[in-house]
Amino acid sequence: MAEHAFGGIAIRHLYKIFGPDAGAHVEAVRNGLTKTELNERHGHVLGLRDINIEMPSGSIQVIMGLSGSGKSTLIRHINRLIDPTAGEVLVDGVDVVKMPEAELREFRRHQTAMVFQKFALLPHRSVLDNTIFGLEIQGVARAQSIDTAMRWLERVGLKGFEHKYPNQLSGGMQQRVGLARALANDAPVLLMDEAYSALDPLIRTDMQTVLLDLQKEIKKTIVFITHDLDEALRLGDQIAILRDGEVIQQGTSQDIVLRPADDYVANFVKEVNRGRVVHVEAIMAPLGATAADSGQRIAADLTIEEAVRTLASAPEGDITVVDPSGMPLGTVTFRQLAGAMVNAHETNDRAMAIAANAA
Amino acid sequence: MAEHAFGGIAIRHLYKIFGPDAGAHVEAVRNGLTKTELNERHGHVLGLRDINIEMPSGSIQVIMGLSGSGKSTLIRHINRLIDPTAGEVLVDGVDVVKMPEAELREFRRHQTAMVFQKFALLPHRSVLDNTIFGLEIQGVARAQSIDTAMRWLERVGLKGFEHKYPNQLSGGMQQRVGLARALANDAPVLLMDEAYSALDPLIRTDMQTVLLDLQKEIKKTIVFITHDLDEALRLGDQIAILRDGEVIQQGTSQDIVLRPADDYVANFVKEVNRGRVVHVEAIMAPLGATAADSGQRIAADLTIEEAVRTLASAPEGDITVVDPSGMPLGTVTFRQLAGAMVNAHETNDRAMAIAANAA
Amino acid sequence: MDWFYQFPSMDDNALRNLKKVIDETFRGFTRNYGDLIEGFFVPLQHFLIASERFMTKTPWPIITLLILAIAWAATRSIRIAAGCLVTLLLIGYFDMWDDTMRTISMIFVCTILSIAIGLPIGILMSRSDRVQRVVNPVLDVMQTMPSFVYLIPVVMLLGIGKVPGLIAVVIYAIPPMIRLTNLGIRLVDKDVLEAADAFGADNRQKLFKVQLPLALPTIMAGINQTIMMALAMVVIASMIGVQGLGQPVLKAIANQYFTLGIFNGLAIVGIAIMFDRVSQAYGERLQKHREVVHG
Amino acid sequence: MDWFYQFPSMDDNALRNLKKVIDETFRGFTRNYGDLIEGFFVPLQHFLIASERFMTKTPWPIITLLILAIAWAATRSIRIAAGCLVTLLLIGYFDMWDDTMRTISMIFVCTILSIAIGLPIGILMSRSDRVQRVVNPVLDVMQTMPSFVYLIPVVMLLGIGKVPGLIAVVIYAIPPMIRLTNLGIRLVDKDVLEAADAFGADNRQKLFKVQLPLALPTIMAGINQTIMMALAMVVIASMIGVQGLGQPVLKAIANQYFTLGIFNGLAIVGIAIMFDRVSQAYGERLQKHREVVHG
Amino acid sequence: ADCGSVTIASMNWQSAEVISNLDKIILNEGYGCSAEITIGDTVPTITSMAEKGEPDIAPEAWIDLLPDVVKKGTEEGRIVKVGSPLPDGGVQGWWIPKYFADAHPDIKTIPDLLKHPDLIKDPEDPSKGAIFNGPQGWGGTVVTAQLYKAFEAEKAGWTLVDTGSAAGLDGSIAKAYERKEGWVGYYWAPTALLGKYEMVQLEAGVPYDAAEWKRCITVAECTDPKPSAWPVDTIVTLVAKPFSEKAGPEVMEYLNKRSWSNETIAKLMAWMTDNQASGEEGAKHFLEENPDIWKKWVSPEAAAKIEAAL
Ligand SMILES: Nc1ncnc2c1ncn2[C@@H]1O[C@H](COP(=O)(O)OP(=O)(O)OP(=O)(O)O)[C@@H](O)[C@H]1O
Ligand SMILES: Nc1ncnc2c1ncn2[C@@H]1O[C@H](COP(=O)(O)OP(=O)(O)OP(=O)(O)O)[C@@H](O)[C@H]1O
Ligand SMILES: [Mg+2]
Ligand SMILES: [Mg+2]
Repeated sequence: MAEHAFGGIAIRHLYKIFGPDAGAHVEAVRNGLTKTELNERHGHVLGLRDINIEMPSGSIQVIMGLSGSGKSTLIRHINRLIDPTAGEVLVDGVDVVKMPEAELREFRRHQTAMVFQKFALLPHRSVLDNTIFGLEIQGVARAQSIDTAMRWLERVGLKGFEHKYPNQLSGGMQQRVGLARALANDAPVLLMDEAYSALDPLIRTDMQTVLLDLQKEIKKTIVFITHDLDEALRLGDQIAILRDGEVIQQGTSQDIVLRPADDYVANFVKEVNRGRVVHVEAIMAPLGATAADSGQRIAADLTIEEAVRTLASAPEGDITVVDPSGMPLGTVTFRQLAGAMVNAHETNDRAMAIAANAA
Repeated sequence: MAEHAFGGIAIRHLYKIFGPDAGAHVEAVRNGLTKTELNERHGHVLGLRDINIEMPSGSIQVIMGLSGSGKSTLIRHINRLIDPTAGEVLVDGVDVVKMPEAELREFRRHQTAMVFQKFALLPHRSVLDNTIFGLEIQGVARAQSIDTAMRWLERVGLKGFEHKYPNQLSGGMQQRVGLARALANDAPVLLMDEAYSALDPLIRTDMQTVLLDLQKEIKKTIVFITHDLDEALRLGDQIAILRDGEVIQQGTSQDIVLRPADDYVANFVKEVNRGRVVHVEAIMAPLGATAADSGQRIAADLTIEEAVRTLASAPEGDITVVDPSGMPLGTVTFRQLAGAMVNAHETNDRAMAIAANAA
Repeated sequence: MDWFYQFPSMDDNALRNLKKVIDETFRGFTRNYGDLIEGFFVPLQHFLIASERFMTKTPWPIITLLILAIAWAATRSIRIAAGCLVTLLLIGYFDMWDDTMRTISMIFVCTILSIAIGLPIGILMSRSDRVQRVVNPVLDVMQTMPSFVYLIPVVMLLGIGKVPGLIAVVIYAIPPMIRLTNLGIRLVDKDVLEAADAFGADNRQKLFKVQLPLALPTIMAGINQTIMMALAMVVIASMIGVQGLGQPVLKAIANQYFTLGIFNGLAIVGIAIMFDRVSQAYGERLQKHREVVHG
Repeated sequence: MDWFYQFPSMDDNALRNLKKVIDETFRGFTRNYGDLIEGFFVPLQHFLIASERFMTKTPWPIITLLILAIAWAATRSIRIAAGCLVTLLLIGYFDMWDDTMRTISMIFVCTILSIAIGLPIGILMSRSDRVQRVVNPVLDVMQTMPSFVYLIPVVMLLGIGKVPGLIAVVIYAIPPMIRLTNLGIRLVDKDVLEAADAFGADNRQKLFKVQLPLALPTIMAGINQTIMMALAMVVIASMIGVQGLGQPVLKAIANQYFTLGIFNGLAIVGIAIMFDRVSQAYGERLQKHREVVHG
Repeated sequence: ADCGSVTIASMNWQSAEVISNLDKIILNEGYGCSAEITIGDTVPTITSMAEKGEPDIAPEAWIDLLPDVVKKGTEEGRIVKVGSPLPDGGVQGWWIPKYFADAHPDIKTIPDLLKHPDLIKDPEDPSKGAIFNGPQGWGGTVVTAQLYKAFEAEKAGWTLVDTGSAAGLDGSIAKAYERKEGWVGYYWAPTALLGKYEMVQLEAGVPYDAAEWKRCITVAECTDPKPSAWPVDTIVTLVAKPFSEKAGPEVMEYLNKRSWSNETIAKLMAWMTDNQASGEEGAKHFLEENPDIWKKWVSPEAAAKIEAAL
């Protein structure tokens, strides 16, 4: 984490309890009181328990989890729309929790932008005026904000609708207005709470591309809540999975798919299109098991899907897996590759073996 | 279509134009005025144009399409929350458009139930009271409605939350309340507008199962709007794809994936996990091309994914595809199967050929 | 250029004659139909008298308990019940018990009547822009036509006493109830109404299960204003013979008994606060959902 | 058992003495501070006099044009401007021009003042439950303490004339403005406010860009009620020497000139409807978004 | 005696209030009536008497002061005058505070005062003097306006201030008195206010001219009034016609006879004001203190009953 540039987000020992007398129960929760117990005994709802996440600058952090597991609650802590019951939220090295009011306001104006699960558009403002809202709050001149806003509206496919009011738009269009509003803000931290849930696959892919481009070009730090595994895998440099307010597993998409921490996570990723996630590396047999270098070679970091596609018309036989420099790493057969696409357990077992080897 | 049982839904020549003087423009739209022209010349928005869909009783009709293409508008016509500008909506043989007020009310009470894209829960009622709302309107005794409601709340995973108010729930939980409210109504027609968009994959799959079970047991007719292709393919007996208020393509999931009507649809289904949709039949070489019956046999209606899974450890060579009675239909190789999973064009070309043969 | 500085108004004589004709017509009308109309209100009068008798003749501890019981039942708040008790005791201690009971009896009937009439009218108004366009100016007239102006005709028709007093109070106090009911219902979220429609709710069901509950905060503001305005009319009503706290106030003015006026005025305020707190707390009890907020 | 039927009230003598003491205290107060307080209001008095002079001395066609221009600028509605014109012509034709101008001048100042004071107080109240708890009973007192009670003290402090009249009117007319501003802001959707927070809006920005625009329908209802109540006070104000339409009404009552009362009452109503329609139409122009509804 | 139920109107000034309470006690105790007091403003009350025959008695009506209602009602025979509670009559006129008169011994008459407009400044236009008129609709207000013309006060630099109501008029006196400012305006006696704030009546400087009074001074539209002094007002008891027919001679006789002097009532009102007493207390006080006066009004047996009840 470079200290000179934007410093990323770090959440440390974050607790949130909903209820009138939340502070009194933190200690008990720390000592292991469960969500159900807390609710039954004290009538308080446990929102988050001991969350620790590091989000390096310039990465996309995806958060997933069951409905009601605390994702929205967590993301709201990053710009302190919710005050935590205990813990720290460091953004660029500063603890948001301790910010005085004026500083918090500046922080929200310039450091963060948010897309809301339920859109939260301003019903009395036209699409365009909704989009410039953040800039207006920052005090940017109107002509300039309109330029920016129009650019983003066009990018999200709402050109021609700028003078309509939100209640004249479809759900997905409203969601895109929320998106344009956040993007127009050009903040280093983007908080996106199920920002694409109402979009059709085409526009959704397009919006994912927007995000990836943005992130490549200007290194935004993005926190992205989604229920779509493929989306998570496509976007997420890191994925965190929540259950009942706790983080169950954190890691890269490969980690999550290949090494689910428990049955819950395994179940969660069961339906994923593995061919797109798992790399050849993960299922090859390490060198030495079979004889040397045969004819066909493929790169280790290809996804299985890509590998199958390139090999579909190649001759039978073992294929050598090589690293970027051309060094052979292992072998794999077409049949293994195809099998890995459809069979969770097999790949997992192997992946475990690899992981064990690597360690 | 059995006339004695529930007669399904038929939409015929349905037009919807938004604006103060809609009726005046139907003729022009019928004669080919486009959405953009209508908006620019007359300031009216074309919502739907000449929609014709037959939804047989007991089937699940999925509707997909770009954001803003008119899906919500269409589904609202089925229980006449929106009055069409022209056209017929026959539910069980009766034209909903012509129903007098009282009859329409009875129809809505007993024949339809709806899940809304934006939930539309009653904020002043607890979760339980929201769930019994439909039954209360029907005049069902409270004790009995509570029984039903509690059953459904449990089924959607909200047991223990029945006395909370909607604003105490997460987005996905609210959506499930909306779902329970509709299901508790036990109506033969279920209208679901992006009913699962806020759900995580686990609960979502579970809810899909609920729907499939329901439909198997009591033959409901379900209209389901979704943006999730996998969901569409899993649920949909029929899929209709909309663009700019027009139906671009209608058909089974196989039709849509294998024979997209145009580039728009093709693009739409590009990202789908083909292994789960395409059947072996679609990619086999018809009998006669190769020699007779070799060793391995698989059923023609298996999906490719299933086929690959079963064949992963089988010996090399041609595999015979057989129909349910065991009659050989064609042959296929493992390599072909694997290739079909990843390669759109190839399978499509073959599918076309098969379709041509079949015709 | 005279017309430029001086509005060219109707000829004085013609105006005077016009006024006379109208005056005479009305006088004739009251002489012919006064009794008929008065007869029509006799049941109301009996009710008002009975209610007042009940309030003044029942021993004060019983009345106090009764009021406290109502306050408690409606609000479940010890604070409010205690507030009522203190108010009543102070009123009694400063020797305004009887007048206060008379005023409470009158205002209670007026408020109930205003709500009972105003709510349905407000509902009708919210359902149709046409009705709204017609009713609005009528409400303007009711609120701004000085009560002094119609006191005399009302007295000519009905004599002085409780019934004309009640009519004057209700005319003045009912408009905010109607207006805010209308506004509240019109502001109800369209999405929620659509859901009710989708489940086949008829107008009644929509009204009672969706519109009224959601319009409640605004309707309660209407009730608050109605109570306030009814009590603001207490003194005017006493000008046409309604007994109660208004009369000492009038007397205080006439005799320059400054403190007497203040005391009786404060008793009126005390009643206002009691009525208002109890009704508002009851309204809040009906909308528990607004207490809990996400986040 | 006497105490049971008769409230054991304060000893008559003690009560009498208490009253006397309060009376004397107040009298002493006016003696000592009356001039000071009166001096404080002198600028306001000058303004009121100038405004009235302007309205009565300017030739009527100019005033009429001015009023029409304001109505048109605010509403852009020919219907409303025409309505104003007809009202003004009728008023002039029935020879009530001067009194009407006086009343318009007075009410205009009162309404503007009530809005200007009431809006900020309503906003403060909506921000804090504590402030709400304190302000609410004060508003109750302002609305229900009979104006008759404070007329004499006010006159003793400030003499008769426009300033005390204005104070009496504003005291009575301001509560609905405050109450409905408070209510409107409190009813604003929490989700939208959260979005404003998330973008770093400060209190001012939230207020002007989110809360006030969304509370507008309710605030406009408050303005409507404030106008209505200010006009309802015209007659009371004329009891302490404010000139205008109230005085002919008082005369009509005293003399039983039924028609005179009705005419002047109708002129008051006419002003009410003009003020109300113009302000409400202006409010509607500010909330175009409510015209379009999905579906 | 069988008198039945009677309603007595109590107006909201002190003398009327005390006399209506007095009537109530005497009728109830002495004549077996069940009398009730209804309080109401003068005009609505008398209107109601004329149109509806209810309430039955208005004990103290200033008929010269009161406008057309009474005149019309009596002319049409709907209300009947019976006797006068205050035979001395009411005294109306222009008054100045005592301290003001003492400070300016040269001011005795209206013309005297009119020479010094600077002594009593109009708050809204300090270049002028202010004469405080009564509220619109009172007879005295019209007379004051006409006398203002007759004495050419406008030319002398005075304006006529409309006080709007009794409260406004009283308040302006109280204000002036508490701050020892100058004040001149219309008022009348006997009243509580004059008991509380000592005032001096300005003389007109000319005698009462009955013809002129009738021709012009009481007619608002008349443009050329001549100065005249004020006459003394008649104050009567009004009874609704139906009641006068059913009440019976004894009651009517009492109503006819019952009267007190201005001095008596002034003393009583001073006592009431001192003690902030209600009308009922005032009436009782009177009955206790002045048996010699009231026993002359009633039959001996009634007197005995009343005495017993005290
Ligand atoms: N009241 C209205 N006035 C004007 N246009 C409207 C109105 N209601 C809907 N529309 C337009 O109709 C079109 C279809 O809207 P609809 O809500 O049916 O889309 P949708 O297919 O459900 O989209 P999404 O997937 O985003 O929910 C949109 O272009 C929308 O702007
Ligand atoms: N104000 C509140 N009072 C009580 N409980 C609350 C409150 N706000 C949130 N909760 C609870 O906190 C938990 C987490 O809610 P949150 O909105 O963070 O879920 P989520 O992970 O975003 O779910 P979804 O995917 O459905 O949006 C839920 O159990 C919810 O009931
Ligand atoms: Mg959420
Ligand atoms: Mg939609």
